[in-house]
Amino acid sequence: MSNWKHLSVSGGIIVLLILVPLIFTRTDILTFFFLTLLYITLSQSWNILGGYTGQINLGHAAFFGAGALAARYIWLHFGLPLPLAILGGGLAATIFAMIIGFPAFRLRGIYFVIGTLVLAEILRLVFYTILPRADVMPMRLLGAYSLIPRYYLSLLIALLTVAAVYWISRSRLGLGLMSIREDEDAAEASGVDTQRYKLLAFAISTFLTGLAGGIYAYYSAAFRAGGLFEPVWTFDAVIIVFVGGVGTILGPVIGSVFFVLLKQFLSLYLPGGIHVAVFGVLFIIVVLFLPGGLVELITRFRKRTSGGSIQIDS
Amino acid sequence: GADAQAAPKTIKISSVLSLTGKMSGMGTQIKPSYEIFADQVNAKGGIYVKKYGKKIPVELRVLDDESDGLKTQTQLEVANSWGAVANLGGLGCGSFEMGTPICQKNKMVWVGPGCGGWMPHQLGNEWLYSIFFKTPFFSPLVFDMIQAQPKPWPNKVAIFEINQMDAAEAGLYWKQAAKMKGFKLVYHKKYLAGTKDFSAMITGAKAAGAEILLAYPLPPMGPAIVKQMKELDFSPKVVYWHRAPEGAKFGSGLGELADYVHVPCAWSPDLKLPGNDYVIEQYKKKTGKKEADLIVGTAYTAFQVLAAAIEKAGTLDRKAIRDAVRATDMETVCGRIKFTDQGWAKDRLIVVLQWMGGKTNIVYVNEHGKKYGDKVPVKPLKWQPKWSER
Amino acid sequence: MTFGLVAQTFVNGINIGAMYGLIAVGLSLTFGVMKILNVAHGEFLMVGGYMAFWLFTLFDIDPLLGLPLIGIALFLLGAICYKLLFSGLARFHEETKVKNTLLVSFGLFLIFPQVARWLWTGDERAITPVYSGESFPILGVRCGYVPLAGLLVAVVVILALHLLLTKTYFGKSIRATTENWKSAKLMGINVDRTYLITFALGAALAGLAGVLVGMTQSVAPDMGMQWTLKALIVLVLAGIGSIGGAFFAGLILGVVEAVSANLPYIGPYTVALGLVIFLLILMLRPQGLFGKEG
Amino acid sequence: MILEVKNLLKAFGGLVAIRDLNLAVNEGEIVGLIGPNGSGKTTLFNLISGVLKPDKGEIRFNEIDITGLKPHKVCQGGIARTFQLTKPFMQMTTLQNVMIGRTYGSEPVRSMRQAEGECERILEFVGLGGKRLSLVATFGLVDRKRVEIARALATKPRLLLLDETMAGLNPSEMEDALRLVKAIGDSGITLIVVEHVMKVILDISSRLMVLNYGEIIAEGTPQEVVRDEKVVEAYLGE
Amino acid sequence: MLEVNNIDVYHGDLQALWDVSLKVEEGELVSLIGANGAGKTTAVETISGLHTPASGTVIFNGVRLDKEPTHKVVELGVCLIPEEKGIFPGMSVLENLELGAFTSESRKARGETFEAVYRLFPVLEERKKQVAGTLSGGEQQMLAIGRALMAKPKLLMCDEPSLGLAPLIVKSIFEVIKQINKSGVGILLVEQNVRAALGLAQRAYIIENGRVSGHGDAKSLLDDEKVRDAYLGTG
Ligand SMILES: Nc1ncnc2c1ncn2[C@@H]1O[C@H](COP(=O)(O)OP(=O)(O)OP(=O)(O)O)[C@@H](O)[C@H]1O
Ligand SMILES: Nc1ncnc2c1ncn2[C@@H]1O[C@H](COP(=O)(O)OP(=O)(O)OP(=O)(O)O)[C@@H](O)[C@H]1O
Ligand SMILES: [Mg+2]
Ligand SMILES: [Mg+2]
Repeated sequence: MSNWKHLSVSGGIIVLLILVPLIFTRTDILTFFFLTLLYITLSQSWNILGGYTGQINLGHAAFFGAGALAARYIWLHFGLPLPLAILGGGLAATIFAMIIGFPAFRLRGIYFVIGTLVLAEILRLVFYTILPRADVMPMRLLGAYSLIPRYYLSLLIALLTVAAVYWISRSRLGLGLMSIREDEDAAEASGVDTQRYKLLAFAISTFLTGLAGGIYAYYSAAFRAGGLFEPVWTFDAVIIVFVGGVGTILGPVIGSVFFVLLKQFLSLYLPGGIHVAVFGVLFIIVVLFLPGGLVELITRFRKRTSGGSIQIDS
Repeated sequence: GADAQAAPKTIKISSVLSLTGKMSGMGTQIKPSYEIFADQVNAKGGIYVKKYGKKIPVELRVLDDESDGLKTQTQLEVANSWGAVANLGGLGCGSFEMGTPICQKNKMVWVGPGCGGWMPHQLGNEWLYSIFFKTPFFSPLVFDMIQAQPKPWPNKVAIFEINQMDAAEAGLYWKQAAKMKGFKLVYHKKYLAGTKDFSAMITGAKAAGAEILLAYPLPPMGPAIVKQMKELDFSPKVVYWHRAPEGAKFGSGLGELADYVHVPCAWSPDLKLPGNDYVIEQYKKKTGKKEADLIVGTAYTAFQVLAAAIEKAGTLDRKAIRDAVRATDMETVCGRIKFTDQGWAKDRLIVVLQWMGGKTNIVYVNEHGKKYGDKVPVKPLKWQPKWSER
Repeated sequence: MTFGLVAQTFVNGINIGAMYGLIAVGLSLTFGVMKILNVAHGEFLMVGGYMAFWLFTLFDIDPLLGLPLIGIALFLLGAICYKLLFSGLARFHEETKVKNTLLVSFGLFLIFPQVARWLWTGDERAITPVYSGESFPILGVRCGYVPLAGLLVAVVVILALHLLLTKTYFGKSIRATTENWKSAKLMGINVDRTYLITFALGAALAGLAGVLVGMTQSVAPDMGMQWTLKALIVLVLAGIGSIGGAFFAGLILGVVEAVSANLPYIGPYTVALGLVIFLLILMLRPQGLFGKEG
Repeated sequence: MILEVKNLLKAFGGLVAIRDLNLAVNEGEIVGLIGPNGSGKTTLFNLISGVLKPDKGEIRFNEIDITGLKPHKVCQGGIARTFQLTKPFMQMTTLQNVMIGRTYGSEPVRSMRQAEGECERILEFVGLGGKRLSLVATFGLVDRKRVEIARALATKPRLLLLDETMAGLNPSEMEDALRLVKAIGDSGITLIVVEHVMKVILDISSRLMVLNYGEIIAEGTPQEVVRDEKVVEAYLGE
Repeated sequence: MLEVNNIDVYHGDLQALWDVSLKVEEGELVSLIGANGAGKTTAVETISGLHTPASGTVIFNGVRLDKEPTHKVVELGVCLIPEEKGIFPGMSVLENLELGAFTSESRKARGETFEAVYRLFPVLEERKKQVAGTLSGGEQQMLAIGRALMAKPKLLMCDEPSLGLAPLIVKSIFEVIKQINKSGVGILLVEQNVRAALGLAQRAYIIENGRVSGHGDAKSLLDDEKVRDAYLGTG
C-alpha cells in the first residue's frame, strides 16, 4: 500500500472513532469501546518490550497497577488535576521500572520471564494486604459520571501509543531494539548498548502501561488495589499481542478488537461457562495454527487476492 | 389511568452473579433461588404494576461476572443498556464493592444477599440495599452466645484474620467486643488470601492456649484448617467461622470433621417462617440436592423485597423502585426486613448454626430472632471436645 | 518461642515443603528437561485431586491406594494433551518453544477449571478418609499420618525419578532429546515417544501431588494456577533442570514460610516473603541454589 | 601500531585458553591467524571485542586502552568482528541487518535515509544487492556470512576480525570471498583473519601468526611460517 | 545396498531436490559433491528420514525407508553424522557414546564396539568423563564419528566432516573414514573439499541446484574439465 492510502485509511478510522460517542449512547457499547482502547494501550506497550525487544515481561500488571494507583492517588486523594495525575501514573510506572530494571535485566531469557511474574505477584499480595478495601470513586463524582470524556481520553492515549510504536518501528531505535531481540551478542558487536536500550524499551513500555493505568484510574468507578496487579492484566496483554501478531503495529490493535468482541460475544451468547472454555479452545487454535497471529491471516488473504508479492513489513 | 398500550411485555430484572471463577460455588447456589422466585411470581401472572393496571411477568437475565470485579462492572453496563429496572446482586464483598458504584452511576437499584462489610454502606451510595446484617452488629454475637451457656465459659480468644475488608472489620469488632465482655485475646494473626497452609497459625494459637477460634476463611480453605487443627491436636472449645462453613460442601465434604464448627447466618433451613417449606422443596427439586444450601433463603429474600417494592412503586421507574425498596418493611422467609438510610437491613434475625452429623443446628439466636419464638427452634450448644475424645 | 513450638514449626514446614517439592519436580521434568513451560501444570494437579475425590466418594477407594490408578489416569491425560497440543512445538528452538508452550498451556488453563466446574461444581471438595487429620506425638511434636505419607511418597517418587534419568537408557534418551532433538533422532531414539512419555510423567507427578493436596487441604476448580506459580518459583529457586534440587528447594521454601508465619509483623506477608527471597536469590545466583554455573 | 596486546591471560576454570599472549598489528596489515582447534583463536577475538574480560593483561587500540570495555564500546571505537557460528538477525531483512551496523557503529549516521543509501552500497559491495528486502532466515550459509561481513563493514571499522568466514564454502565460492576480503583490505581496513583453509590464508595474509594452546608459537611471512617445524607438527601435519 | 529413486523434496513451499537418484553399493565409498545450498544436506537427511520426499522412493537392502521415521531408519543400519555434528554438549563423552548404541541390536554388542572405537580414537577414552561441550572442535568431530560407529552401521553418511577443522585433523579424519570403509561399511560422504573427497571415493555424484548433474567414477571426475572449473578452483 502506498503511504497515501495508509494515511487516508488511518485518518478515516480515527474520524470514525471520534464520532463513536455521538453514534452510540448505550453505556455497554461505550464501555466496550473504552476497554478495547485500553487494551490497545496495554498490549501495544507490552509489544514494545516483548514483541520488538524480545524481553517477555510477565510482570506487566505491576506497572499497570503502579500507574493506576499513583494516578488515582494524585487525582482523588491529593486533588491534583486529572491530566497531571495520568501523567503521574505513567511516570510512577517508569520510575518503578527503572528501579527494578537494573537488577531485572541481569536475568536472561526464562529467568527474566519468571522474575517479572513473581514481581507482580509480590505487589499483588502486598497491596491486597495494605489496601484491602476497594477504592470507590466519591459519590459526588459517581453522580456526575460520564463515559464520554473517558472514552476520548482513552482514544487519545491509544493513538499516542500506536503512534509511538509506529515511530519506533521506523526509527534507529526500533532497529536497535529488534537487534536485541534477534541476538544480543551480535547486537553488542554491532555497537548497540544492549543494556541501555533494553532499559529504554522498558521505560517506554512501562510509561505507556502507566498511562493505561492512569486512564483506568480515571475510568473505574471502583477497583481493589491488589486487583490491579492480578496476572490477568499481564496475560490479557500477552494473549492480545500473540493473537493479533507479535512484533507488529497492527497486531495488538486487531488483537484487542478481537479479544473484547469475542469475550463479550461469547459470554452473552454462550452462557453457563461454555464461553470460558470456548475462548480457551479458540485461543489455542490461533496459537497453534497462526503463529504470526491474525495479522498473518490478513497478509495471507491479501496475498491470495492480489496475487502479488508482499514485502516484509516490520 | 391504565394504558395497556404502553405496558412493557416484561419487567426486566438483571442479576450479575459469579457462575464461573473462584466465587462460582456461591453464584450457582443463588441462581436457582432467584429462578424459583421468578417462576413463582410468573405462575401468578407476574407483578402487578399499578401504572399499567395489570400484572406483568418478570424477565430475569442472569449475567456471569466470572468472579472478576471488572467483569462485574461491564456486565452491569450490559444490564443497564438492556433496560433492567433493577439488579439482584451476588455474594461476596468483592463483587459488592466493585459492582454497586456502577449501579449508583447508572441509577439502578441493587438488592442482594450482600456482604457482611459495613464500609461500602458508609460511602453514601443511594442505590445499594443489602439484606444482610453488618459486622459491628453480628461480630459480638459469638460472645453473647458463649455467655448464654452455662459456666464455665471458655475465655482465651484467637483470631485468624484474612486480608479482606469484611474480615478486617470483623477482626476489629471481635477485639472490641471481647474486651468489653471480659474475654482475653491471646493470639491474633493476619494472613493473605491464598494462604493454604495454616499449620503455623494453628501451632501458634495452640501454644497460646486459645479456647475460642474466630476466623473468616474462604470456602476452599475450610477443610484445610479443620484437618490441620486435628493433625496438630488443637481443639478449642468454640470454633466460630464466617463464610467457609456456609459453603455447600462443607458438611458433606468433611463429614465428622465438620462437627462443632459454628457459623452465623441470616437463614437456616430449620427456620419455620412462612414460605420456607416452599423454597426448600423447590430448591431440592430444582437442583437435586438433599439439603437446601444456607444462602438459598437469603437470596430468595432479596427477590421478595425487590418484587414487593416494584408492586408498591406501581411503576417501572428506577428511582421510584429505589424509593420503594428504601421504604421496605416486610416479613420474609428470613424474618423482618427494614433498611437503614445506608441501605443495610437493621434489626435482623441472625442465628448461629453449629455443624453436627452432616447438618446444621440452630444453637443461638439474637434478640431480633427471639421474637419469633418456636419458629426459630434452638438446640443446645455443645463445646468442642478434645479430638481424642470425639 | 519454646522448643516445642520451634520444632513443630519445622515439621509443619517440611510437610508443606515436601508437597511443594513434589509439584516442582513434575514441572522440572516438563520445563527443566523439555523446556515446555506448562502453566497448566497446576491443572493436572487439580484433576488428580478430583480423581482421588471421585475414587473415594464413588468407589470408596482409599486415596493412598488410589495413587497408582491416578498416576496412570493423569499419565494418559498428559499423553493426550501432549499429542494434541504440544507435539508440534517440541522441535522448536528453546526460546520459541518456551513462548509457544506457555501460550498453549495458558489456553489449557482457561479450559480445565471450567471443565472441572461442570464435572464437580464450583465448590471445594475435601477427601477425608478415616485417618484424615490423625497424628501421633514425638517429643511433643505432632506428626500427621497424611503429611508423613506425603513426605514418603515424595521421597520415593523423586528417588525413582533420579534413578530413571541418570541410570537407564530411557532417562538418557530423555536428556539427549532435550539437548539436541535432531541428533537424538539420528541415534535411533523415538523422539516423539520420548517427549510424550516425559510430558505424561510430569502430568502423572502433578496428579500424585494433587491427591496429597486434596487429602491435606481441599480441591477446587480454580486452585491450579497458584500451585503452578509455586512450582515455578521452587523450580527457579532450585535451578532449572535440577530434579533433586527442586525437591530440596521445596523443603526450604516450606520451612521459610512456616517460620516467617510466626514472626511478628512479617506474618501477613509470609507468602510474599517467600517470593522476595526468591527474587533475591535470582539476582544473586541466577542459576539457582542447586544449578550448575554457566 | 593499530592493535597491541600485552601479557593477555584468560582461563576458563582450570583451562588456560590464552596464555600470556603478546601481539601487535600495524595499520593496513592483513594478519592471518591459524592454529589447531581449541588453540584459543576465537577466545582471542572475544577478548579483543569485549565479549570476554581478560584475567590479566592489556589491549590497546590506537594507543588507547580498551581492556574490559563492553563490546558495543569496542565496536563504536572502531573494531568490528564476525562470528564463527554466524549470528545474523534472522527475522529482519538484509538491509535492516546492515542498517543496525551503520546507525550504531563507530561513525553512526542518525538519518535513516542517509544510512539506507550507504547500506545499499555496502550490500552491492558484498554481493547482496538483489536481496536487500529478503528475510535473512531464508538464506543459506554463504549469504548469511555475507550479511555478517556487510553488517561489520557498516560499522565503519578500522580493524575487522574475521572468524572462519570461509568455512563451508567450496573452492570457487572461496575465490569470490577471497576477492571480497582483499577488497576490504584495499579499502584501508586492517584485518585479522582466522581460517583453517591454508590456500586462502597463504593467499591473503601479509603476515601469519600461529596459536597453539593459547600461545603464539610462530610468526612471520606465510612462507616462513609454513616451513616452521613446530607449525607443521602442531597444525599442518606431514 | 542403498537406492534413491527420483525423489523430490520440499522445505515448506520451497523445493530443494528435483528428481534425485543415486546408489551406494555394499562396501562402497560414494561421494556427494556440489556447491553451497545445492541440496546435499537435504539429500542425506531425507535418506535418514528427517524429511519425507514428496515423490520417489528410498530403498535400503530391499526395505522402503522413505515412509519410515528416523529411528526406524537407524535401526536398519543407516547412520548420519549431521553437518553440525550434533553431539550432546551437556552429557559426558561416555554417555554420548552410549547413546550411539541406542538401538537394541547395537546395545548388545556394546562392549566390543567400545573397544573398537577407543582403538580408533584413543583420546575419547582419555576424556570419557569430560563434558562433551567443552571438547575442542576436532575432538567433537571425532566423538561424532565414534558415536556413529557405536550404532554398528551398515551405511554411514558423513555430512562435511572436515568443516572448520585444522588441516592436521582433516587428514586424520579422512584416514579414519577410509579405514571404516575398509572394514566393510558403506559410506556416503558429503564434502565441500571436492579434491579430497574425489581422492577418497570410488564413485561420486554432483548436485547442482537440487538436481544430479553428473555422476561417475571419482578419478574421471577429477579430470573432468567442467568439474575442475566449477569446484576445484583455478588455483
Ligand atoms: N566459555 C567457555 N567456557 C569454557 N571453555 C571455553 C569457553 N570458550 C572456549 N573455551 C575453551 O577454550 C579453548 C579455546 O577455544 P577457542 O574457541 O578459542 O578455540 P579456537 O582456536 O577458536 O578453535 P576452533 O578452531 O575449533 O574454532 C577450547 O578448549 C575451548 O573448549
Ligand atoms: N529448513 C529449511 N527451510 C527452508 N529452506 C531450507 C531449509 N534447509 C535448507 N533449505 C534450502 O534448501 C536448499 C538446499 O539446502 P542444503 O542444506 O540441502 O544444501 P547443501 O548442499 O547441504 O549446502 P551446504 O553446502 O551449505 O551445506 C538451500 O537453498 C537452502 O537454503
Ligand atoms: Mg574458533
Ligand atoms: Mg549442507
